[in-house]
Amino acid sequence: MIKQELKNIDELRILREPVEGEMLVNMGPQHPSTHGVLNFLLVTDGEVMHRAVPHIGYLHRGIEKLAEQTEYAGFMPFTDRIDYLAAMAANQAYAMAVEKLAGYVVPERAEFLRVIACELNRIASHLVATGSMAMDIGAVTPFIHWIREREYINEITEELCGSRLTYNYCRIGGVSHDLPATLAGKILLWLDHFEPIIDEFDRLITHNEIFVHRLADVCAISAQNATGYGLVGPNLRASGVDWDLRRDKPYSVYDRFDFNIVLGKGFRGAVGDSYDRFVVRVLEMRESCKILRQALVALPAGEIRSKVPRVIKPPVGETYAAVEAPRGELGYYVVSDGVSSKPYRVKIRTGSFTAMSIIESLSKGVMIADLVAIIGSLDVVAPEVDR
Amino acid sequence: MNFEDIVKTLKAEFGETVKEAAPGTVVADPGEIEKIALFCRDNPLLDFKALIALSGVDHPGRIEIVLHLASYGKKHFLVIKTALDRNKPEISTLENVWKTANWHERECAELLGVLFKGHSDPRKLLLPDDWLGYPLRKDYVPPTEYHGISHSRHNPVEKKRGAPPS
Amino acid sequence: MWKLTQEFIHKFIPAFEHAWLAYIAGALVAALALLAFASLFAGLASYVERRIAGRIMSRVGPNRVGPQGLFQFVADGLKLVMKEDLVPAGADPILFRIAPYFVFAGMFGTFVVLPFGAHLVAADLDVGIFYLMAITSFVVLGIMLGGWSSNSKWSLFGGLRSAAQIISYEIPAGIALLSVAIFAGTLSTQGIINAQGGLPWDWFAFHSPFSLVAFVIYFIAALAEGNRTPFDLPEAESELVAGYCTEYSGFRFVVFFFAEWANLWIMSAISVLCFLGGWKIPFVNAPEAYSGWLWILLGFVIFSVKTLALVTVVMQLRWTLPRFRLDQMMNLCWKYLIPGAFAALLGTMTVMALFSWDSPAGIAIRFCTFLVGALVVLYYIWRIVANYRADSANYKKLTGQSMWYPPWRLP
Amino acid sequence: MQYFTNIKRSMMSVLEGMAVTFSWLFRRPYTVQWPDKIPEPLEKTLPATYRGLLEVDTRICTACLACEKACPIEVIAIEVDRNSETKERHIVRFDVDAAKCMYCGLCVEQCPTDAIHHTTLFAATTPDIGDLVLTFIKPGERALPFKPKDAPPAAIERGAITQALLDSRRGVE
Repeated sequence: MIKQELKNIDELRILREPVEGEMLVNMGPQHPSTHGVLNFLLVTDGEVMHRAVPHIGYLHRGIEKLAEQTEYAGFMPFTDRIDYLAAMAANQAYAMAVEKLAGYVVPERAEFLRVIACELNRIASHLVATGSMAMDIGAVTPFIHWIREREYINEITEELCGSRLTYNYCRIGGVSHDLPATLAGKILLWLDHFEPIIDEFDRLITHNEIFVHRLADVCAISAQNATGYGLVGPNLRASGVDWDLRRDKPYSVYDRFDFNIVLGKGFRGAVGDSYDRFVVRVLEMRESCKILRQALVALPAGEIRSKVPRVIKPPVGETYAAVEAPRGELGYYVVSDGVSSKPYRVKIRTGSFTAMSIIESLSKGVMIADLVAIIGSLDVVAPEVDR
Repeated sequence: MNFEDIVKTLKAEFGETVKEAAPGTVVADPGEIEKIALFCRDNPLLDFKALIALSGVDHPGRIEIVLHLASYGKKHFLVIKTALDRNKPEISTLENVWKTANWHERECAELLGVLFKGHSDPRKLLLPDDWLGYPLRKDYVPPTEYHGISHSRHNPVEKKRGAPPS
Repeated sequence: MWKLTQEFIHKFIPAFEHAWLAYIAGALVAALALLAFASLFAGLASYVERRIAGRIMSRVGPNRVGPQGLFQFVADGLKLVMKEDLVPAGADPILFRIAPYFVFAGMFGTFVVLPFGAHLVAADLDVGIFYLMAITSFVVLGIMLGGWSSNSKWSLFGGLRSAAQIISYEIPAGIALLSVAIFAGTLSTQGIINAQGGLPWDWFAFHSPFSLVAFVIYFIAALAEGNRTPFDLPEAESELVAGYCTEYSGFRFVVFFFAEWANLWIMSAISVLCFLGGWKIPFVNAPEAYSGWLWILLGFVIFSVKTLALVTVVMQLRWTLPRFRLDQMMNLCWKYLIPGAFAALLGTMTVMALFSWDSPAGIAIRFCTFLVGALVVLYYIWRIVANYRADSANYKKLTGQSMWYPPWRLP
Repeated sequence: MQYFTNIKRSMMSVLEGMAVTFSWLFRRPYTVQWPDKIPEPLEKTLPATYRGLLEVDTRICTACLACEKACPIEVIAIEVDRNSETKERHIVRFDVDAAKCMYCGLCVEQCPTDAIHHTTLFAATTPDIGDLVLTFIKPGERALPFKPKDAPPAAIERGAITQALLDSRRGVE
């Protein structure tokens, strides 16, 4: 019966013949806890899994092929769709790549506006990440509170750049809208409201004993293993590797702010376990609040876009520009042939792609409830994996 | 450790097979790639423990495999490029050097048709298993339908001079 | 109700000599009354829980069907009854259809013994609590059947998980009730209540610190038996979609749904009757006082107030705590609850042996355990006020409105 | 000893969590009960920069086709025919496919006279997806391209044109 189920895909050559007593369960594309459309073929023996074979590609839209058919400026709205939870980071990275390629200078105020929008976007993305992880473990209330806090951020970005989710706020050489006068005050007001709410969230979930036992020592990833599998962002820092693009490869105006990089210190168990990844994201939200306050104070006057021709034709060459997105390093490798106004090749490197690749090696002898916890803690977003 | 020292150590080890191209980029020939990769990762001076991205670019005469390496300890970066013949692109896999190369190579194989010799799991990653052709190649003609499901939708805002397939 | 109806019939129709007919009529009346009460409570409980859940999550909850959404449960019931209850392909037809009724029988059977007032009990069996423990095992049977027969791997997981959970949690529940039975000297529910006094420190829960531990352990075990939140592994939304009742739709799902909500009342009713002094009115201890209609009614009101308080605690738990993992749940039961329950049993027995009920030492122990309990509740209230105050100033600055919005003020 | 600290810690954290959720019971719910239980229609409360449905004021459109070139997915279709003898250009067709548009705002930036702009409308439900193609020039009509030196016509309230178009599609008079 099992072989008949997988007849056309040569799965069985990869999986060894399932031993008697093992069960092939499809944690299928429509499963409530896979963030987006992912499919795990679980080889389980009752609750304990022997192997979780991931199947991705359900959301593959071929954005890299699309990039080769749209102009440089026209491709900007597509970058929002790569990771709709961190649209701003994708915008900024693409804009930086093309600016470096074509040699445009971004005015000071535009850089600050990009940092402000990026940090707001990081808080919003971490809110969804930690909230949905708590929901996967079973606590429903924090998720709804976090979505309410995210509503405030959506309203702020609605006023800043016109859209709640797919900002399309960057332009090659600057930013599309200027910061309205009243908005700076509104952001500061929201920050004062938001910080005590994080403490309340900590009291409700982070220090909750059942939550801790569900996550501590679950799939601890060692630093060497994390670097080997190419983990980036909060997942990497939770394993103790001190690497953050905003400080180690300073881009934009991040070198003017002082914020510390949160590392996983094995808060309630091994270093790099799911609980560390969760706490690193919560602490990173506090850091982003600090950056936001400094950026709003130090916002210089000036114009927000430099003179850029309507149709951009950069010279021959290639660049790689990367940004510290909420899910880790989001990089664009743009190759131009100098002749056409469309990029010759755009390769997009995302954080969730490598985070997804580590799940298979972690899934030996893990329970199904823990697999749900790992997917939540690695904060994998399906469109970013498949592009 | 800036780019010149990296190139010097590489040249000391591999001689002329490693040539310096653009600033920050090194060109190596495909045969040596695995040894160079192992050397970059294990040499304490270079310490490139992380492969950031492995991308394939389809140029007219050749397919270029571009490796972006980063060292978290020493905080420096390197780009290694190798050119493969376009009709029979073959290169040895880097899976046992960096585990992340496994998925990057599977994606590059199915989108550009590069054969990674010795890869442990050469199934298709993103595309359906019975997809024909390599989509990212320049001469790729997208099929109009897949298993009876058509790809193109009638563009209601058609222009008189022939509506481009949306 | 049963005896009452029998006396009623004999009084009005004295010539009626078929005693067994009166017996059946009494049983029917009692059953229908209990069914009406249970279904009404199940519906209203589901509505109130969704309102409380809404307000806890700073949203509104159902308020469109009927005045303030009161008829939401009628709408849900009608929707489910009208839906086609399909049997999945490959499912075991007979077992699939029977399973919900097993669960319903197991759940509704316990209502026979539950008291509602001084004489308001369907049948005051003298094996009361023992009967309760026996009937709840029907529920396990129903859930496992449901899980196995719906021919889907996920439901199978759900069914097996709940079997493991309910069976293993019956042991601590049983031992905790054992200490109650020893204290009251009888197994019958009315007897247990009569053994406790009206004032809070006369309740069994505060009889001694050990009985307080027994109360907490029983409450946790009851949560597990009802598949309520920290233990809702069988229908864990995020893992098993809906566990054993994934494949059920239409009327069969109503039966599962009914069983889950009715269980809320049963769980807290048993806790109140065993530990919190049932329908005893605080300053009225003489047994003959409980004959007048007014006193029985007052007893019923006090009993339901205590039960509803516990029901709200259970509801609130659902929206606060995350879920256990399977092995953690078993670990909690076998390593923490069962030894705790045995210790509480030994403790209550020693306290009962050393200090009799009315001796000053006995009263003193009772009073200080009551103080401990009161302290915990006061700390809880103080924390609530602190949490509220921490955010209200900011909220006013941000939205200009005061944050105070009492739950009973429905939008 | 670890045994008892576990119990104490879990008791305290459960109590703490319960206190937080209970305190939420007394706080104001956040839901905006659109569309009926809100003081004023939502379109009014959205900020001016909101990128909602597109709207074209054909009176001030100079037919420069900048927006059509700027759009990455060809959502805008403009046809201008030149009258042979009077050398006059008329806009014969100006269609925006609101179903395919991704509201990115690239076209609005390129328009010199702000003829095409975003409104704060978002509720664009129509019986058939074909109705979402907003035809800003009635078939058979012709519009004269606007010359910058002409006097700008009276400004209309934003969103009026598109709302009228959508209402006509939905049979609302």
